[in-house]
Amino acid sequence: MTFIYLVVFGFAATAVLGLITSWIDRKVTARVQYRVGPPFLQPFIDLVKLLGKETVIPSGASRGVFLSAPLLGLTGVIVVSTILWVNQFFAEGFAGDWIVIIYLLAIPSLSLIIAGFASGNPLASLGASREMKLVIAYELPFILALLVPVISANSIRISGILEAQTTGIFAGSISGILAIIVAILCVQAKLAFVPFDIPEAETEIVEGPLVEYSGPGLAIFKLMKNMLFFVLPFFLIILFFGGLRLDGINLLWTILEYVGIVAIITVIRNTNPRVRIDQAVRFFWGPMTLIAAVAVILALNGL
Amino acid sequence: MSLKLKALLKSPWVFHLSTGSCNNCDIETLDCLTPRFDIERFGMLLVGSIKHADVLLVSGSCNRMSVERLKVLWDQVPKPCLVVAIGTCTGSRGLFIDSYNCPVPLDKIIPVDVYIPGCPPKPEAIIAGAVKLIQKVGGTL
Amino acid sequence: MTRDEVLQDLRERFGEDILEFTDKSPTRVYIEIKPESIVRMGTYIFRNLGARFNIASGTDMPPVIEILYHFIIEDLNLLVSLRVKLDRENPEIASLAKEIEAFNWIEREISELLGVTFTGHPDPRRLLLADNWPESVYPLRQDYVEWDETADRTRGV
Amino acid sequence: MGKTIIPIGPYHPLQEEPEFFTLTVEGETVVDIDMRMGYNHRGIEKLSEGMVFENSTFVVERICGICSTSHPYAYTRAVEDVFPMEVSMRAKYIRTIIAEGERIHSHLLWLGLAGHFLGYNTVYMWAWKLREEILDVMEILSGNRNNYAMFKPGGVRRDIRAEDIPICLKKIDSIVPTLIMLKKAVLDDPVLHARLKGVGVLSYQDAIDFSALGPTSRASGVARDVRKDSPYGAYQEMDWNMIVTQNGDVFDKAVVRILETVESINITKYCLENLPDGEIDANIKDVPVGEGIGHIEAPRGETFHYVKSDGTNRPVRHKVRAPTFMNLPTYKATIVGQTISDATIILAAIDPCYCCTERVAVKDDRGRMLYNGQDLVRLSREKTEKMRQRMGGK
Repeated sequence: MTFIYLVVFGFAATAVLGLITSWIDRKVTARVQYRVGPPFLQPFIDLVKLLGKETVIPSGASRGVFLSAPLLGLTGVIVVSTILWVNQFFAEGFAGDWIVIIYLLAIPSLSLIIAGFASGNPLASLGASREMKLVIAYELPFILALLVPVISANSIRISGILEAQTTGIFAGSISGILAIIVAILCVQAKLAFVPFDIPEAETEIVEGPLVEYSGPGLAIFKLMKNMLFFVLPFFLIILFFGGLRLDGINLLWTILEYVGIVAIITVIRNTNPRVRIDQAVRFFWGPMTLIAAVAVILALNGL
Repeated sequence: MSLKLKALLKSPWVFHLSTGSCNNCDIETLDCLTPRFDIERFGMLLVGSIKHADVLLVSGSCNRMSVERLKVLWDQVPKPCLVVAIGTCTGSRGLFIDSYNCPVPLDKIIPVDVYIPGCPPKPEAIIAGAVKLIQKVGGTL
Repeated sequence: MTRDEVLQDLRERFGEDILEFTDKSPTRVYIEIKPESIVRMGTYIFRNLGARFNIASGTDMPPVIEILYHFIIEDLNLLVSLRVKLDRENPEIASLAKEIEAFNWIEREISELLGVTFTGHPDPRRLLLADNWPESVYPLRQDYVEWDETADRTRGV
Repeated sequence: MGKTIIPIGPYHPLQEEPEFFTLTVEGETVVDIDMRMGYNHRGIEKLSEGMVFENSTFVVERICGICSTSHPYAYTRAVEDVFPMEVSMRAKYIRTIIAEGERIHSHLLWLGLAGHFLGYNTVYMWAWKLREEILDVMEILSGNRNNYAMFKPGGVRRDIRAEDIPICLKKIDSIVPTLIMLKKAVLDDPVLHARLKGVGVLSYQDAIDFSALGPTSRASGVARDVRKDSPYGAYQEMDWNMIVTQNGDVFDKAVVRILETVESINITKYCLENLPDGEIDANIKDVPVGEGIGHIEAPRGETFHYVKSDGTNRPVRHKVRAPTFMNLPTYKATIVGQTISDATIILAAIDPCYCCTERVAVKDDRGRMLYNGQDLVRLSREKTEKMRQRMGGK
């Protein structure tokens, strides 16, 4: 049973939805820029193509680590999404699954760091060290923001948070709104989108950790990112909007919420230039942490 | 046609290489990305790393220094990879055929699949060239 | 200073260095000077007359190599070109690059393409030609011949 | 912290053209930089041997695609400095229109690329969308999107038809509102301010010492513009402002370029509306011995051409200096102490154009190589050789 959950929901459903999300992102980007944008199946075709390409292993790289890094990241995302799906539709999770998810969400970043250092390319290791700094920067406000629903629901289980929202979603409270703002900006950094695409800055360090990857390795990384692009908004919907509801009119609401979050992320990414790593660190440790802390305090007071 | 090839033709990621050009071909290539032409419609993307590329767009008249780099890059690119020669310079070296710094033509260095002549070719011509390339590899031309 | 004052000033200050003074048009003046006075005169025009350095251009005209240093005094719209003639067999001239940064690259370029030695240049490396380009082959000399046997000059397409 | 070497190039998404920079960094801070040129050096000189004065305009046009007006313009001015000839007012106006059209498209191109380097692709797409309209205007006027082939010594090659003018004016007018909106969006964006202000400062003294040109120098407070200092074309006929700012950072360089675009639009419109009647071409009568200098303000700064004639119909020497040749060395002065993230945008702020820098277009009539395999060219060459021998043989 666990295996079916892992393969069907954790991997297949998330991958498909993630690729669709990435299509939405590319299409919205294109529309903002007066372009037509790619056809609907484009992300799938890209993936198939990359899987069929040759893998070139750079001479300076440590072979084993270089090849296993993308798998590590993908595994992390699969486990996270399985927990979310299972909690949402099938069974109660285990105590403290919220904490486990937070930890597992760091694994994709970790895999990028490992990949960067294993590539043996100066640009890749520069990208890896930037990723490291960025992780340190956004983790604190991210966790504080996600703590708000835990406090409001008075439960550290995902199912508990979902249950507490049957009467009213957390996004309706002041603390919820503040936390969502912080969380979305942190998601932006987690996904490495402009303005926080510092580790992968294409025009500075040539996609950073991914510079040496080709073929299937790159495909898995791209897939990982796309799945993350689905999982993170999904997680936010569970925490702040009462989860996915598939009955009647609520289905429409769910889709609207989801597309709304994706669209906000895309619009932020298209209306800002990239910031410097020191500016990003200052931004997350300064105003973002402050707002998140205020949200936590408000939540403790039941607002 | 295998699925692999089909996917490749529907999502050619291009890497752009200038081997000593006057910039016009490069600018017109970039122009293909912009709103009026928008080659992302056909799944084409401009990538920054040679490792991600499926198509090499080469422009310029191959001078002594860039030729050395070109050979290195050609070894690095993951196969299958197609080569498009943009502009008159890559085809026949045009004005620069007798230059002391442009000793060999492009097709003696790496295999070229499609030539797009013009000085510079218009973006429409570049897109037409890309379509020809797809037809040629796909076997419908 | 007016145009006449500038020219008078140059004549007085560098009377011995000037070999020929050509007042070609209201905006162009060519002054041929001795090679050894280029640093003094170049720095004076650049620093004291507030001129901008346009560029230096070298020409191989056997039996000499001629280098022209072009300066423009923008307030007067006056282009002053200093002409020096060097021995083609052993062309050597003092470098201005250590005084003024703007001369750095052009001196490197002239030295690799025409084979002029700039004594005291802070960074006398190659600028344009490939690393496998042979020593003492200068493409801009009149007697340059193709040295690369692998070069393909067929017209092809 | 240890020092690492970070290569930029030769093939790097930052640049359309190949160039090799080696940054020595400590952590993220750049401590030294080395530049290696030569990836774009085509040595135009040896192959253009034997070109007559008129044909050389086509070679200099292909020095650089973006400056494909500046080089012919400077070259024709240099030739006109050698030859005694009068260029008609109409030709001057047409030249000014083409040159300013090129400045608009070049600055918009720069703005777009600068946005792209900052990851701000929306600016890139918007600026290039506007640029298409200008390219349309150029296509209407000259028949080409780039490489306009409008210039010849003594005048211009093509006339502007009266019925094209309203179409062009309409197209130019149509981009103004969007341009102003884009200008506001770029200049008032707080994130851009945070990213660009105080970054890559080129001090006034450095700008003087490096003889920096064009927007690079004007952003540092050095009021230097050939169009004002040494007027040519139709620039004296109208009022326009030289844009000078004081800070010398990347932001100011952007401000200079954006405001200049607006000025250029006004100049172009004035010229199109007030185009005088007259001939567009003056014939070359005889070729004197002598030398000439032509310099004009290209989008990136002053382009400088030097032509030497020995009385035959080909130049003995033709030296080209592109603005980037003087501007690129300033990179070293502006980058040390900055971070790698800023390195790219500082480089972009110079608007480097390597194909111009490495051109070395020197023409020389004593070589043995032929420009082109065409028999006609060879025949005319042999004829000229014979004539020259008859005249005393050089």
